[in-house]
Amino acid sequence: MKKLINDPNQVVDDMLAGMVEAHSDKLKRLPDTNVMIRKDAPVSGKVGVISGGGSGHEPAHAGYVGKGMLDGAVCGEVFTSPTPDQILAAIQAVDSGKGVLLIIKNYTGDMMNFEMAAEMAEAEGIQVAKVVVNDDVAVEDSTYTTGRRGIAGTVFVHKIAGALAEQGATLAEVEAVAKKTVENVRSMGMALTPCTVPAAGKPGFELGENEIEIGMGIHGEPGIEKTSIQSADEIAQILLNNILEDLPLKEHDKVAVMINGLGATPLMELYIIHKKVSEILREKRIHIHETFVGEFMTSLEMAGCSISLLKLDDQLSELLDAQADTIAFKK
Amino acid sequence: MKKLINDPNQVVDDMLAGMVEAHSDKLKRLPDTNVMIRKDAPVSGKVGVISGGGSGHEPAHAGYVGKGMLDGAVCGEVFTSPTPDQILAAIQAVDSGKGVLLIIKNYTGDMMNFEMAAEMAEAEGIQVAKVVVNDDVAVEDSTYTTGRRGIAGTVFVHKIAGALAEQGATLAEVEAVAKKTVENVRSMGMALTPCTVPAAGKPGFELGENEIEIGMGIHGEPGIEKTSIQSADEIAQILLNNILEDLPLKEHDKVAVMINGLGATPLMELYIIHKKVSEILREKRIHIHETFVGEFMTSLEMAGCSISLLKLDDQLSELLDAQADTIAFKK
Amino acid sequence: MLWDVEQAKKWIKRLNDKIQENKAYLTELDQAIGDGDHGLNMARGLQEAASKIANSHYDDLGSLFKDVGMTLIAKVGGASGPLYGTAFMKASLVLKDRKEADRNAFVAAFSAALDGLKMRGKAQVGDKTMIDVWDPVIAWMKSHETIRANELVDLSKEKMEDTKELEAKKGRAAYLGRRSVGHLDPGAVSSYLLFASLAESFEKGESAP
Amino acid sequence: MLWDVEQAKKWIKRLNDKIQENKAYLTELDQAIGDGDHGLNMARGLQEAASKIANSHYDDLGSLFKDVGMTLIAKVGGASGPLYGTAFMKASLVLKDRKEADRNAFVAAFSAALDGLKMRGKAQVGDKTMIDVWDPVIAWMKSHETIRANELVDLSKEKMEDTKELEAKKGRAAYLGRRSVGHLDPGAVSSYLLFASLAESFEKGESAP
Ligand SMILES: Nc1ncnc2c1ncn2[C@@H]1O[C@H](COP(=O)(O)OP(=O)(O)O)[C@@H](O)[C@H]1O
Ligand SMILES: Nc1ncnc2c1ncn2[C@@H]1O[C@H](COP(=O)(O)OP(=O)(O)O)[C@@H](O)[C@H]1O
Ligand SMILES: [Mg+2]
Ligand SMILES: [Mg+2]
Ligand SMILES: [Mg+2]
Ligand SMILES: [Mg+2]
Repeated sequence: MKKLINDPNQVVDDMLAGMVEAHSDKLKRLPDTNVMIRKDAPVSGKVGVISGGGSGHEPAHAGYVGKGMLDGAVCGEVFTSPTPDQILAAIQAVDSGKGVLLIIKNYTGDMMNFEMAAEMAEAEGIQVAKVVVNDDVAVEDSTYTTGRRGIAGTVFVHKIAGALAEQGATLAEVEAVAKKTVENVRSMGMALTPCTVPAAGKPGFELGENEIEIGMGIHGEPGIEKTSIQSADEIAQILLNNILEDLPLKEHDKVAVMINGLGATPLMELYIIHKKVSEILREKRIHIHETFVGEFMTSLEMAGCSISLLKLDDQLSELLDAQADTIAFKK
Repeated sequence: MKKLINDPNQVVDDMLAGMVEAHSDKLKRLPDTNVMIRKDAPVSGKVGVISGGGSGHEPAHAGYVGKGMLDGAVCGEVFTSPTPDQILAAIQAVDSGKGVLLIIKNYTGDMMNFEMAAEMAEAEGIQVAKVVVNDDVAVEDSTYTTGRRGIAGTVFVHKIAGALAEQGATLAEVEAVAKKTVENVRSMGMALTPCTVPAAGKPGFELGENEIEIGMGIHGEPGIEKTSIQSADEIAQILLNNILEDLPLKEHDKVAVMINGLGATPLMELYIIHKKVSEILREKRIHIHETFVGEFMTSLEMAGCSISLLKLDDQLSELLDAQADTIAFKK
Repeated sequence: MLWDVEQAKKWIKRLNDKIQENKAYLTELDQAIGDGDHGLNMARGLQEAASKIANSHYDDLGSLFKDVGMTLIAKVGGASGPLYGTAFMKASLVLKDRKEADRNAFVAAFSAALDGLKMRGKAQVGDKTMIDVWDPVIAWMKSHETIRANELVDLSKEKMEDTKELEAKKGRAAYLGRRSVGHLDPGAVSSYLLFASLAESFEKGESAP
Repeated sequence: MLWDVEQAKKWIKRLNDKIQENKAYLTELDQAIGDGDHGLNMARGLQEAASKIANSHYDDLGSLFKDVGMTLIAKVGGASGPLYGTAFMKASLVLKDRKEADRNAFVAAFSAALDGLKMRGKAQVGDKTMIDVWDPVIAWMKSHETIRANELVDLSKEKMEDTKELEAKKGRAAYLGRRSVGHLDPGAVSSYLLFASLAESFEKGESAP
């Protein structure tokens, strides 16, 4: 394992320290926690919006803290949900009295920790709402199991809920638009190489010289199947087919597209993927309102990508277009 | 070689096609070239600012085309300087009559191709000025040899020259501020892993399981020395020491810092590097005006980083802070 | 025989030792069908819990269990933190104000712990989680007047091993569907270590309740 | 003997074949002390140049050389594009309106090409560049009444091999300083291929001027 780190057990702390140094104009860190909040939190008259999860997905989630997006990000250990005490501290810090929305990715650990924190906050008289993101079509959607994972599409939920909150909407309104976003966003990823949790010291899985994993999760969880390497066009087609099967779109529908790198994928390759994605959507006469290409929800140094599609109506596209001023997302 | 590509010989063309699809609001591609220009080029009353070089450094250079930065980016083959005809086409396309500044990284190939293009443009009556960026302190500075390479510090030159051009300054003024930026910027990089030029099909160099290269260039050119892996703090110290030896700073001097990822380095690691960089600068009572952490000048899927320091005076910091609206750099 | 604060402390110390020993193993198991942090999570949390209680004085079992539960909730994270944390918290309610536990109180505490696990995780027996160890072990405790160390370790080991052939329905391994078959569930293994260290402490004459 | 358009065409075809054959080798050499694209650059450019002239009719050597030069400038890129491109352009001025070249015209053309290389790249003999092949080869041409194929190939090979022990002062390898010693200069090798294919075409009875 070759990484630019000091102590494998201190990576989150060191990262957050560096982040605060770099962006002290936008962010502050709650003392003795791994919680990053807006410099001006709590913003009075505004619903607080919080997200978080394991670290290793940077710029998610602290990169989205700022005007028009998140008020707080709770940063767990690498790939490990943060604990309820930390989430509670974040809720307390960003609540201005209008309540707080928790944007949770659908993983058992995140669900349980955020729920426990929500219960504690409610016991203190803070209004809390929760929205669960489960955009990953690589996983079967079933109420009998854990259900689908939340991956890169979560960033759209941050953006849209954050934009409405910034406008002074109520907690119920912000929750409703976040849920609408979740209902309209689908994603799927794939990996070329594995990644190594620093404290684990070795890769979470292995891929052969010519092997790729279709449907890869953002924690190195195995996907749908291992296949041999294919062309960018074929890969784009596979991912998009799976998405479109699940999110039926008709001619003249409007979408936002995210081509997300998992950490070690050159931008060049993401644009090559997008070439095919835009071709396919054009053929289907689906209108791309905006395209986001870059690293939004990574998986340490994994090579690979995910594609997300968000079906837009007027409200969603307006909120997507609204001003945002965060480290990793500016509009 | 596992990459998200179609044909190794078509990567630049495919990438630019995807880029235009994704950012047609900001960019257009000159027909039958690999030149990307501002949607609204030529901007009347404004000096044109052009940069470029080999591809594989994305978001450089097309990612910096837009309001407040570049008017055009000339994209060569991977790691190969673009040819004079392409550069000439870019010059012709962005010149509004006020002349064009070429921002060239100091590589023999770039120097010769841009010079030939400049001669051709001048022969057509277009005013052309050139500024050569050579910020890499890993290379000995000597007039008897090729001299220093241009690396990530180039992005500061784009930003500052672009900001002054946007204000309507003359070619001589834009050239002067670009030169001042070059004089005040220093960088140095290091690599953890090599990268593979798609058409070459195998890595440009090799690094052992525990080996790193200090002073690595952005084309996989070997650096100062191979050493065994060290802590992030030690690496930050080595790079910064080399920079500070060459760019003497005194107490209360003001700098901008760039912690640049080479393509496969997680943001987490870049922030860990910055933790130490900010510590060292604080000890020396050097004031950080702004910090940029991310991927600005990459080297395909190389893992590693570079540090750049730009010494600021009032003019430079004002221009650095000025508005910019490009794909990869927004202010 | 009665189970007191000293014995509970020794158990947690033993459990922590076992978890530290098996940190890499648990992580490897989680790499195969999860995200490769189970050993790291458990090791971090139990280290904290063990040093917390080593440095504290407790008048009753309830406050000791509460400290362990709170520490696990705050330090483990992931899925296992809320689960194990809740288990200890629920047990602490039963053990409140008790200087020592007899068999009935002991079984009631572990039974409350299992209820906590089920309430928190909503998993059923057969879903390939730690429940597949806890549920049969607690049932066996309830139906046996004497908790014999060797029987406890054998049963929990057997149930842990049985998770190998299950298809995961809950937790991160559920994303794998059929591909989860053939791998042990990491949480079942850490639960086995929990019961095995309990059995060991009984054997070492630290006495069973 | 006279060197005419047909012979020049055959030479360029031969040179292209050699470059395509050695594409991976030239790239490997450039990976060691440069950025690993020399083979790709030369192969791209010469392929274009070869097909350009194969499909065109030329009345004089000058226009053939000009087409080769322009194509190399527009298609090779990097350092080698402007260098080889300028060399052919400068030679084309000497060969303007000439249907064929006698020894003197031939040498004058190659001599102009060398001047072009020096003007463009500002490298000296000993800087570990293609100049280390071109300069001595042109000097030898100038001082020998007959250009013998075997001597041409031997000399250019020897000079190419001599670059191995040099420390680079120009081009990308210069960044390496002392570490560049022990590696052949890629551009010196492609220049050797240029002269070797010239020698071969003389041998094949395509005649030397
Ligand atoms: N719903 C659940 N109910 C009971 N146990 C569960 C549940 N979900 C997960 N687990 C247990 O948690 C273990 C994984 O813990 P850990 O790796 O620490 O958390 P995470 O999955 O968040 O990374 C699994 O092996 C399983 O035994
Ligand atoms: N200043 C120079 N003068 C003459 N030849 C040079 C000069 N700089 C570089 N070269 C030649 O160019 C070769 C490298 O070409 P190439 O790899 O295609 O370009 P780049 O270095 O831009 O990647 C070197 O091996 C050397 O022979
Ligand atoms: Mg986890
Ligand atoms: Mg090159
Ligand atoms: Mg896990
Ligand atoms: Mg080269």
